[in-house]
Amino acid sequence: MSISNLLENWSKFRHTHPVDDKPHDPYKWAMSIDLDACSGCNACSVACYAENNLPVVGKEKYAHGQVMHWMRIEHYWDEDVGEEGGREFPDQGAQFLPMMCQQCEAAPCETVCPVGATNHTEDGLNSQIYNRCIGSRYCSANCPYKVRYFNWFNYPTTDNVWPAEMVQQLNPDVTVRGKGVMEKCTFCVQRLRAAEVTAKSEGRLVHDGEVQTACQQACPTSAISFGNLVDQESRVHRQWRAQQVELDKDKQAKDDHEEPSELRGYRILENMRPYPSVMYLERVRESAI
Amino acid sequence: MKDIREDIAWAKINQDVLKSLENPRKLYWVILFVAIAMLGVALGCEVYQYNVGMGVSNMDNPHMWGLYIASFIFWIGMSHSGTLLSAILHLMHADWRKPIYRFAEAMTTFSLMTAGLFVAVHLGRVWQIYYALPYPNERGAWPNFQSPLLWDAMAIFTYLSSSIIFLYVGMIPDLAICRDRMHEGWRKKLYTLLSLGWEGTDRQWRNFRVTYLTVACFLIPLAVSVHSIVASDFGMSQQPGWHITSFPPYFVAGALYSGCAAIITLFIILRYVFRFEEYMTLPILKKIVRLTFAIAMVWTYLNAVEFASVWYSHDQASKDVLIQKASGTYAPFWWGMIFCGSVVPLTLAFKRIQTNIPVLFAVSLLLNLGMWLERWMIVAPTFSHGIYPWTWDHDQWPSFVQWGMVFGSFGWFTLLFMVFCKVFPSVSMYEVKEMVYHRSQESKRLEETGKFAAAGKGAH
Amino acid sequence: MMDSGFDRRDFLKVMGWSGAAVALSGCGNTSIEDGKETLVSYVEAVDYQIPGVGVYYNSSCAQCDAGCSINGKVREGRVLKLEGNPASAINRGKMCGLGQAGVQHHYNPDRLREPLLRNGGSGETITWEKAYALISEKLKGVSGEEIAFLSGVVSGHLKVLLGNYLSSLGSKNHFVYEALAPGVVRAANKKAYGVEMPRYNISKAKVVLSFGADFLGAWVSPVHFSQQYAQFRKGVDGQRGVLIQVEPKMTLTGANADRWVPIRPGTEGILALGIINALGIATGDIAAAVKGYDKARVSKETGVPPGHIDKIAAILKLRSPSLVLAGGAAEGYAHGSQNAAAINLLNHVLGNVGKTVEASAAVPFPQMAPAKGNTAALKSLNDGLAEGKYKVLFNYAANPVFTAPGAMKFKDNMAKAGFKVAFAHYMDETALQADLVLPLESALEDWGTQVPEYMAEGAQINILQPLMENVHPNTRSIGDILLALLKQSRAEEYKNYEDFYAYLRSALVQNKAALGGHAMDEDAFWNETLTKGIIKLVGTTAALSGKAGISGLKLPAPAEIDEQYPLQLIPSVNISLRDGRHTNQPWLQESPDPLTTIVWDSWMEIHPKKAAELGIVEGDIVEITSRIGSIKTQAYLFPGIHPDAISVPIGQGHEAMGRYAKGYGVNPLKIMDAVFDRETGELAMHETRVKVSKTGQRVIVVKDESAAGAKQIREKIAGRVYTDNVDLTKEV
Amino acid sequence: MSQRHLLALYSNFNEAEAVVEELRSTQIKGFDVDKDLIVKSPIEHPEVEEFLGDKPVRVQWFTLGGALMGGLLGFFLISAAQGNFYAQFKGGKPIVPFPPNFVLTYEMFILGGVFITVLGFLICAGLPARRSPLYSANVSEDQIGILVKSDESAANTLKAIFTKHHALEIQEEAGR
Repeated sequence: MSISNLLENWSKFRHTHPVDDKPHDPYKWAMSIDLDACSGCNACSVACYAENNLPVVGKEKYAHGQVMHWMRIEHYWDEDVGEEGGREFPDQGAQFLPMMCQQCEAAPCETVCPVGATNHTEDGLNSQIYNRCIGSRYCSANCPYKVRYFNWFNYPTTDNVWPAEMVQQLNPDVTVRGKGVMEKCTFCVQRLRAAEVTAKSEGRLVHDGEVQTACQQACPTSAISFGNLVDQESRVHRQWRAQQVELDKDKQAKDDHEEPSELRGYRILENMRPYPSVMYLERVRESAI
Repeated sequence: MKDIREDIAWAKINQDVLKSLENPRKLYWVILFVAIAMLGVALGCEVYQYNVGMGVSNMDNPHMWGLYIASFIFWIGMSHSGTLLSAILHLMHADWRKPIYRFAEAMTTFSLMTAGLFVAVHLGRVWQIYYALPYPNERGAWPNFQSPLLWDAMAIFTYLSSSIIFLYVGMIPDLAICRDRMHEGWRKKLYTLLSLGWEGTDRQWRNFRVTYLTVACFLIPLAVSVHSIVASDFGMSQQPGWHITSFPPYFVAGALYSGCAAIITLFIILRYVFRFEEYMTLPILKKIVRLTFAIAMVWTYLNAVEFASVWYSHDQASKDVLIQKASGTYAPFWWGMIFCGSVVPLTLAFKRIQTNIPVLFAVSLLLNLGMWLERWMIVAPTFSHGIYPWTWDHDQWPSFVQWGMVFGSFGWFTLLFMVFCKVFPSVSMYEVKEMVYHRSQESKRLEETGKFAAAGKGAH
Repeated sequence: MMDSGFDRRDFLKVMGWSGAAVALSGCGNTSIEDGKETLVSYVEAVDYQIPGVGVYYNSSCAQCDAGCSINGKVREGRVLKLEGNPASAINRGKMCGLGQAGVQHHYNPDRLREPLLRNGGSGETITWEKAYALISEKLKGVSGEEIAFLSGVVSGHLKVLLGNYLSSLGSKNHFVYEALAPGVVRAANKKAYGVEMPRYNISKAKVVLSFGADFLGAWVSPVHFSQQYAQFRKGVDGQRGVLIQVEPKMTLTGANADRWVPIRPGTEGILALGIINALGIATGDIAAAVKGYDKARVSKETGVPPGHIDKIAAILKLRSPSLVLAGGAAEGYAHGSQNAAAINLLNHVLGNVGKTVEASAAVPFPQMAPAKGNTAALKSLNDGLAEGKYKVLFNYAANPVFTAPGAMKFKDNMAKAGFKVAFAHYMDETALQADLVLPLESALEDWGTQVPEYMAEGAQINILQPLMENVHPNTRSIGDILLALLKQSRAEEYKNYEDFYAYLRSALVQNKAALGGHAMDEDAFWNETLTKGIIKLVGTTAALSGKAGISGLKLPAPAEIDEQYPLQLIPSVNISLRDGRHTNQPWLQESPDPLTTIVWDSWMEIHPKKAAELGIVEGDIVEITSRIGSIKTQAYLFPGIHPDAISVPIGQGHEAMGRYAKGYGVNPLKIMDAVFDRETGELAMHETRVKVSKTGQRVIVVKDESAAGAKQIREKIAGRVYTDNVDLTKEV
Repeated sequence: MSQRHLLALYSNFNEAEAVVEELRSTQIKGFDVDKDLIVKSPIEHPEVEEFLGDKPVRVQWFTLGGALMGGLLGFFLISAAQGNFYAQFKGGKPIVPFPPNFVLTYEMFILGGVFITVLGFLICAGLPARRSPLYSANVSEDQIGILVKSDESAANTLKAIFTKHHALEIQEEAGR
């Protein structure tokens, strides 16, 4: 049975999923983040803590780099600020960057997991199966963005992480992870699944705006948009198209043009070919001032 | 500087080696006790880490891997020289390997077993380690065959089982000697069982010879593949400092290097503890030392090639990692590695040092230290200076748990090794006999043809 | 949403009860006390509850005073997560991190659970009846003059009830204290525009010039301003909005500016006048008055390069309308009012008044309008306490022992009051000094109405309703408490109101015609109100009446460098910790400060140049000494601060309050001088001068950014384009 | 007819060789030199094989079979495991990817080769073996033993030949 199945479905098993010959259908969840709008206020990060049962690790573990923020706000200063011979002040501000799992289409983390605990889903997510994970941490070692977080301790039983009262706040739709497993941003998969199931039971597809990620929902400047990249009408699809960013390219056609353009869309570390599902829009700074 | 006497009585060979199974020097017991104590430290650390979580090792994001993986590579690497001595030199008919290959082969086996433990120690959920084993299971989920870690597991399993088989098969004639010579008791029963009724008949010897040669032929590519696969754990990733073309040969050279250094250390210890002065002779030591020197230079070259190719490439990320290795937090260790791995072996070029046991002992320990540092310097700096700048230069220092585990692994290895040497003949008796027989035949032949005076004498 | 006549309290009780039971099965992380809880099968489901399906209730956020409306997700009787209510004009479905953490206030393990009476050094648990009786007893024979009620911002029906209670006691001593209130700006606005808080229409402006107003971070109504900011960046007429921020210490808004202009602390007004001069469009006495503020002088006094002044003037002239804001960094001086007046004058000169500075709507019930807090109130209370004027002191929603400047010695003065009652959520520093501490319900358990000070569009009354049953059964609503106390003297008047809920309902229902429900019957109106969580009103709009006057505007020359205390201390406002009342919410403690990414601690920001001068490196523990005292904290080298200033965030350094707050960091207010604005009497937050010395200790700063200092060196991580011509309105 | 075992011990290979030569050249009834002669030695000695004549070794065939089987099984079992159970979608990679499977096939090739070679060795060498009727512990030390099996009648002839070549010791035992 097994060999015959193998031979009969050989071509199916030899598909390179999914970047070239097998496009996603009917869903491909993707995001775009407008860095010009992002003010770096951290609301998304806190919303993520609330939605996804992230433990607060405390000062000591934070100092050890064991923090669990799936969504972190990074800021970058201009290189010459504060350097010798450089500018004295960062007088063009900081550059904030919300960074979470980029849900790569060809994720470097997926192939290296020895037990297959992280896989690609049909709707284009990079999934993490907590109870399959044995904690080899190879995925994180191989993640170019370093957005995977490991449960170094058993947070549910750690003092002051979730005291008895705070347990009641935990989202029952999301697992509370025990020690020794890897975790990361899921694009709020619990919300996606609920929306997909509802849509399916009503015999339709999820329409744009029906489902929001927690970070998107909270973002005070609406810098984050999220949706189905397959859906031609979705805001995300229109944004990607308008910015001429294509999912399965490691270099966008527009990047070859020399002349300055108004297109701001780019993906981080695109040249390493992870084909991330998050497009960022460059921050704009006025040159007249 | 005397080599093994060609006219040594074969009965004396048996007698001397079998004596090692019964009354070693007192130092043996001291070593055994220390090894057990060291192992106890590691056990304590593991119990603590198992109960509290991996966090007690001070690993963090992004430092996902630490000393465990470094030591894992170290121990895997150490195993390679056993194969070098038993298989490669066997194919080349280098007869001087014969008195020492047995313990080298045992070293292979036990260092692989030590390396395997580090895999378990490293896992966040070691109690689920069976998820990584490829066996038909009710979960319907197989491990991910695409993961270099699984290749690792497979390669190590193949290597370990083949090494054990090779060690055992090669030991059967000696086990028969033990069976014949040992007084009654559990040992006799053990040897009787293990020697499989070996009587040295012509049919047995004939098949034995072919089998030994065939397995040796398999072991050589296997050994190379094992460390290449360990190299691919790193080479297959996209991380700067790991994604380097020369990694597989570099790893293999490093493996042989650290193995040879370990052989020198163990040679000196065994020679003293089991009174093997007559078999583990200085000319043999000298040959190993020269071999080590040669491999050290190969390793140095490959190291230089790695630096050069990184330097010459346009891969700025890899370049940064290299610069950071030489000037960042890890600089003392990185330079320590260069010193121990490339400068210290230069002393081995001096004839007087090649047979100076105390100096060699110290040098071999330094080489081993250098090679351990090398593994650490492969693993750690990439984590603190990867592609993504947000996580750069975040300080991380392994906790006592990690150090304790590394410390204890030496105890575990020593314990296994020392027990082995006490239970099984660590010098191959039948092969030493073969060696002296062939040598005496050769000198006889030379004498007969009158060339003895011209060529033979100088050899010893 | 609900059948009419259904009693919501009962409904919630049912939900709450089942919530406690079902919570057991909800997550894998529940502790079960043997024999105390019952395993309830989902087969016996409770009415109005579908296991696994969340219900949503609208309410209002009480984490700060901006008045955002929230939408709480409730599952199995437990509130899980707060989202913004999209119907609110203020936050339009959005939430800040501080608001999200409201659930952590609600479920906080350190909340007070029982009324406590001081018994020597410790608290003794008493019953509510005893507590009320005690208050009644202590008030006996005390004249209204001798009673003081200190509170934070109160509005809506609670404010009405509180007013009634005070009048029943014959007291007029209601002190509304808000540690971080824009008190000076309100006064200056009143003068310049005729209203204390006009509506700043950021989205309409093409240029925003902000003098230290951290409107994206912690100023007035940050979530609302953030949305406006996003629109402003998209631009009007194809012209992307340009933000210029002038302040000595970079705030979150400063970090988002196109040009951040570091200025010598206290000279903001001089720069404003300098810009007016550079604009050259002012006429009459204004032109005459600013004549002296030529570029060379302004540049010398403010430290802003002349080129910048030109550029700012040019862009303001070119792109209209613009908006000029005066914020915390400009007002925190003895001459703060002058600074704010000069800055507001700029709006007049640029013709922004009426365009981007608009009249704001107000709720047509003045008695419900918020009692605005300020720091002048604290001063007069403190003076009164020092004189021993007050025999009974009530405290609600303020923590002056923590937030009052050290120079005021508030704690010592408070001890002089005879009997101190604190209505509190936590055993915070002030509650710790009280004689009687009464535990309050959280905002997610309480009923109430809220009138935001800053109205976005039209006027609105926010409804506060319980999202779940009390986590701690013996906590009470502040409304219920005030009603109970009120009944002590005016039982007859209030006998119809069983509790605050009844009072609130009848008050709103009686006015339903004025509240847009004239066509509905009472229950329908009430249900509609609760469903929406907001009552939107047309509101009254007070026309802007102020005029551009320069009379009385006198800016002092920049202060001389004090040899002994050469640095200016800027107690900065952290966007999530604010005045420190939320420090015990662990999400906020672990939410990195956006600019330094430091968590769980205080730090001193110092410019690298100054630090090099003093030999300070990152992580050095430094001692910051003012005339009042000294604090020790870690140094963080931060290029976004003027070299003459150092900055320590407010909010840390709690000595009480709870496990997540106590013992972390230091409180810079402890070493603050009591200097006041000359006109308004508001506390001048930035007038403390300090010296900094190393202690020799060094720590590793606990922060999220890399030690390399968060610079992208190789790859394009956070992209940025420079352009003066981009049309973002065309984008999707 | 009853059979008898004889074991003669010699101190060096030359003597043993001479004995075998003589046995081969002498026609003894009831004794077949190719079938009934076993030489036992303490070391592996190529000359013994030479003077005993060409005897085939078949271990290599096991090796070939084992290695091929290991490799094929490796590839197909792994591919089948990937295809037949929960599919593990990896972004950018097929479900049955060749490069990793080849690595594992290579390892399985060696594993099969080694295991089956050793199995072949045990089969070809007849191990584990019951102890032969006559054995001297000296064989495992330094003496060469020649074990013969013959008819009762030939025993004396054989003994004579053994003695002639300076046998150190001759053991005999009545056969079954």
